[in-house]
Amino acid sequence: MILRQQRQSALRRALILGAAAGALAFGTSAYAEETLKIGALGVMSGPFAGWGGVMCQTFKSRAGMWNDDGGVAIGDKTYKVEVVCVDDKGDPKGAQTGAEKLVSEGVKYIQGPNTDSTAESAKTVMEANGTINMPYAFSKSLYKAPASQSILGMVASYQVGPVIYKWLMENKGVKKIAFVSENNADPIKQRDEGSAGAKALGLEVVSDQETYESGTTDFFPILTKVIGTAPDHIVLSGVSPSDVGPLIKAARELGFTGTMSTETGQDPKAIYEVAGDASNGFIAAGGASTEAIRSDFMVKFIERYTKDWGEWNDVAGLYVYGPEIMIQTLQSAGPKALEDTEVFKAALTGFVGKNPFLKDGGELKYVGRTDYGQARQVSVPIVVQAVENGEYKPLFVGKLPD
Amino acid sequence: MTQVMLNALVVGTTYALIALGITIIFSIMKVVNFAHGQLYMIGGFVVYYFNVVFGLPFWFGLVMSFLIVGLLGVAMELFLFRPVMLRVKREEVTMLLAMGTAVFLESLALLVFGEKQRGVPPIATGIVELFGARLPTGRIVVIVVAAMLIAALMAFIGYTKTGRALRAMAQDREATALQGVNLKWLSAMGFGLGTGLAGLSGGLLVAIFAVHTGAGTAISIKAFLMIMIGGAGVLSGAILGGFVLGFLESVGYALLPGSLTFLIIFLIVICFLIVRPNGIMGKPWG
Amino acid sequence: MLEVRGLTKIFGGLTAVKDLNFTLDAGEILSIIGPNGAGKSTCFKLIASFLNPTTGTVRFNGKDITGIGPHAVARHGIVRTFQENTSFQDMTVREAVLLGYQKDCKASLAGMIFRSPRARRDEREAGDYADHVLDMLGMTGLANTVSAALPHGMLRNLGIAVALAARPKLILLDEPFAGLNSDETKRGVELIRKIRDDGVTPILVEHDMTAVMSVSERIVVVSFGSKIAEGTPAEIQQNEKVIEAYLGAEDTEIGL
Amino acid sequence: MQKTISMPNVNLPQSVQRSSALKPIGLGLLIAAAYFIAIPLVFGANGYLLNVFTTMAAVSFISFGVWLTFAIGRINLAQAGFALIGAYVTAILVSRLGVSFWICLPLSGAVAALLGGLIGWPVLRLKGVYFAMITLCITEACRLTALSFPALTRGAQGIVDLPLPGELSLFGLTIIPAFEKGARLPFFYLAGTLMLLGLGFMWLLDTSRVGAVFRSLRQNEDLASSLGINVAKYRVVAFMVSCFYAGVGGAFFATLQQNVYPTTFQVLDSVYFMVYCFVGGLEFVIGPLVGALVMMISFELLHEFQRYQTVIFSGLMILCILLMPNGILSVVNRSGKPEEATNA
Repeated sequence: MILRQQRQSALRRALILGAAAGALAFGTSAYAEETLKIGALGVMSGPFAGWGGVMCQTFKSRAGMWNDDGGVAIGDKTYKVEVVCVDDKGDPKGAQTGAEKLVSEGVKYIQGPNTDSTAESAKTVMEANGTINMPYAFSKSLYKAPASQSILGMVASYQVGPVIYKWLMENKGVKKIAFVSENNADPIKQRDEGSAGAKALGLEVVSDQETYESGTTDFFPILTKVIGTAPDHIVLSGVSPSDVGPLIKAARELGFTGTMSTETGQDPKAIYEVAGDASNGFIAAGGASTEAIRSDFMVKFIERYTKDWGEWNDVAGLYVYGPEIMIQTLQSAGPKALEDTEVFKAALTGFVGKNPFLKDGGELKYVGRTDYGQARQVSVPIVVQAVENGEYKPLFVGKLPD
Repeated sequence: MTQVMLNALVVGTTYALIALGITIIFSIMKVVNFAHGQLYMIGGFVVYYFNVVFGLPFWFGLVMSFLIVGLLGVAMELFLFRPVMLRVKREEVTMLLAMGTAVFLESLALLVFGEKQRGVPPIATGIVELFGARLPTGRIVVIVVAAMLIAALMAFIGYTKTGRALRAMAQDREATALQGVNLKWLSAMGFGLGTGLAGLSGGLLVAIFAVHTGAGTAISIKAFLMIMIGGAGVLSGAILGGFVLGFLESVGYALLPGSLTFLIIFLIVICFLIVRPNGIMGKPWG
Repeated sequence: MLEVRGLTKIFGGLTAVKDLNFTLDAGEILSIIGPNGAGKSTCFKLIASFLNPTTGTVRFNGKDITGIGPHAVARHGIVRTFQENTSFQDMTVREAVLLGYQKDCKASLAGMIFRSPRARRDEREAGDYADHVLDMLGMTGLANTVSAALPHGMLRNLGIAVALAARPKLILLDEPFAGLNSDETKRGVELIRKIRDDGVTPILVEHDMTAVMSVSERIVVVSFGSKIAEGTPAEIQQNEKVIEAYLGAEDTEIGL
Repeated sequence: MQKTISMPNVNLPQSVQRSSALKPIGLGLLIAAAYFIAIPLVFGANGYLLNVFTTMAAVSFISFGVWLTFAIGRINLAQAGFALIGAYVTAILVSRLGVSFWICLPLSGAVAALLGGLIGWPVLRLKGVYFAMITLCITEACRLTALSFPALTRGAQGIVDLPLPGELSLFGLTIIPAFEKGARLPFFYLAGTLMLLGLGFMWLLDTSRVGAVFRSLRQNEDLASSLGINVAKYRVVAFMVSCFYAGVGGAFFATLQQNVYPTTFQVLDSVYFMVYCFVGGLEFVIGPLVGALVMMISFELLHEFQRYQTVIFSGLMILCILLMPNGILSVVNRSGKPEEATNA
């Protein structure tokens, strides 16, 4: 089953390449109607291309759905959504230039960037030009006053972590916990916050200083030491999608029998492909694409994404919340917000929208008062799920603090 | 500790295999192939496509990874490096060319292969317990194959006519040309052999690790570290360098906090090179 | 002027130079000869401080200059040339010769960069001296030719010119006649005399016996790192030990 | 056996004087006019283009340092490491001690130069790939050090929300007014000034006797030392100047972005600094500037191609090396003359 799907996806990818090349030659055809230009700024090349690449693709697919429905109605007018993706190469210099580029093209609303250093650099531009952005980075200074232009588009690791740990304590009897992360700014920060959260819950943190270098192929050496501390649970903090499968596999091969988790979204199929049955039971925070909880609309989005990009990536189910709430808020704030983001920001506090991705529906709103002192976070549901044969099975759905 | 030593052995063997390809190219062409890691990555994807997508046996994919990436290397030598090397004033330009190739291959791979990490079904299942340490059977198969490949390569370089010609070329191009050896063909072949080894190691290791399009640069940097430690351009040095780095990494992770391990490895390498600029086995080179 | 006492150099287990003693007076043309691998070049490197001797001393005008580093030795007035056709290949002949004057420049680093009056005076003096050297070597016409484009013989001369531009008191010429034809050798011999007459004392390491015999005033013969004879050319030609050493080494000599 | 190189004619008219070929002072004025007058006039209000040029100018400033180490024959991949050091010096002093940016800027350069001198002294004995590798290790070591000592650098947290440069005054006289939030022109002018000063100093240095000494080191260190040139001293000087450029540039970027992370400058940045030198042409002082300009502008122009941007960009780069292996300027300089192969 998986096999055939992948074969198709490989062929499809080749077709897309050809088609895209053709489209380039003809140029993008645009109707002479109002367009709403929205940006996606993130790392789309190099080792971390997955982060920004999926973000951009998600946004484009969602925009395609809006446009197929005739566009987005804001006030009296209907707008086609045009997504401009800018690659910052994961470089702070590039993030700043990219943000300036989007601003100069008249873009007022931007998704991304994807790391702390790039988001902080883009912030200088966002704040100065009154541009709204939704970084997928967890640095608190982005969302706390005096900063006001950034909205966290997903659940921060320090918010997911304790929720998962608490559940583990109650349901799996976890007492000793260990943290492993890549030796890089973002993951280390998430590890430190996760570790602090675990300690606050009364867990015994047996190891939280072990890191591996970016690009490590063999995780036996580092995990040997971590497993040597006999944890009940191992957290892979801020783990890059490319490392999660090999890490799980190595831990199991070394005889680790406890549970494992990460706070960030991961694609279960990719994990299963690398780690096989060893990945069963791996816990991750995800989007709402799990069969048990997803709505028909989510299914439609998955189909659309798969059609556009060849293969579904579960992380897209997380990234899709950003554009969704952004457009819904724009609709509620009215056409003035298209020019003036102060109107948009004013609308944040009272905004209540629909969550179209969950079967049970529910509200979408802006939270974050607890963590940032102002409503600068999307109330993405904390869907905690476990991998089972390449699919996610939801464990529970948590809620963000207000 | 048995586990640590076993880890070191596995890591060292895989590193040695990775380092061999880059050192061959360096010794015969004096080119530091910055695209080595990207070629390794492509090798992994070749095996993935043959094995998982097309459903062919792993070993067939492995042979193909050597052939395809090797041919890619021959093409690189013929159409990129040779014309440039004929006209440059400074040899360093080849380094730049290799870097450009690396970025090109990586971004192309991202378009063609996508952003996800890939793995193949295990080539062997089960785990062997050895003095309290655990060694998955898959790893045993891989390191045995890797060791055989290294031995085969050493035999090829040491005892065949082509191998000897390659060695001679590494020592003195002009003298080799005077012996009636066709240098053009030989250097393209040597380059292809080096890149083929990169592909082969990527293809073999995908069986126990995984591969994704962004893996290249980190692999390249580690490969440089290995050949610097062992001595650039010397085959035995590359193997030794691979094992030394493998041991440093495994033992370092076991004894030090993870975040300091590579900082200390880098400092050791810096100090070591200051004392022994040509590595453990290296010959002086300008 | 130069005084070499008990000079010994051991590489690993191999003794390249063993207890070498000789002295040199200003204005004298001395040659060091010996079969291949006798340690002549090592001896040069030891004097010019490119190598540190295992034991022994080198004194120059009464000062101990053993192992003080090549640039420091040069500052004392000893400059060597190189066996191979060594030069700054991307520089023009004049640029290379100007560089020889570097050690006599008195301007500070910043002064040189920001063109202080002192630096400009240095530059004028260097220019004058370079022209003088080029004139002496008959290379004025080649002043603006890039070194890499020079023919073999001229490249050798450039090496000497660059060394002379450093205004040495003692010049160590490492095989100045190797690879030259007989005409060029003849001119080379003239040149060495001219250099001496200009106030620079030359020492040669050389294989070309004809040239050595005609130019040298005194010869030191080394074999297997040790001095086996010393004397005027006529004395050396008669010396049994020397003949024996050369005969014994004939085979290797042919392979040169 | 004697290897002989046959040279057909000796008196090739090859006396292309380094300085007269490009008419340097006029060219410098032209660059200054183009940068300080033409660009703001044409793109004045466009923050994006100003930012591109600001980044370009500052990046080429840092690359001048790499160029100088090329001049002494060393492939320097440590530049990003020293830029990171400069960035942290400024960030720490500004955020913790409230030191003025205008003091931090040269101070960062000085600290980087000092550290460069200490590290450079032993390391510069290495050549070729070995030096390239060891400097690559230095860049990585700098990143890991920044990560591993949070007491000083705040580690993974990064130092964020750095203030903008304040007023620079002398005896109560305002020389440079305080920078305003979001204003692109002050940074644009500052970067341009740095670039021109950096270029001017490089040119003075390259055409001076010191420049000739540096070139002699690249071509033959043994010969240079036999002439009484203190090779070790000169190469450390070159490396320190290079590190100074890196430190100042790093301080500039820390302030421009108002934050520093261990990832602010990485190996890839080192590689790009080097690439700019190559692409422009290693024989020309202005090479890094030309290289940075061409590469960065073409990358920005390729944004249109979205997903294909990097592929096309690197493809063009390879093509550029194939067509102009000695850099863009080698073509300009030799216009009309056939390129001779000096390195057969």
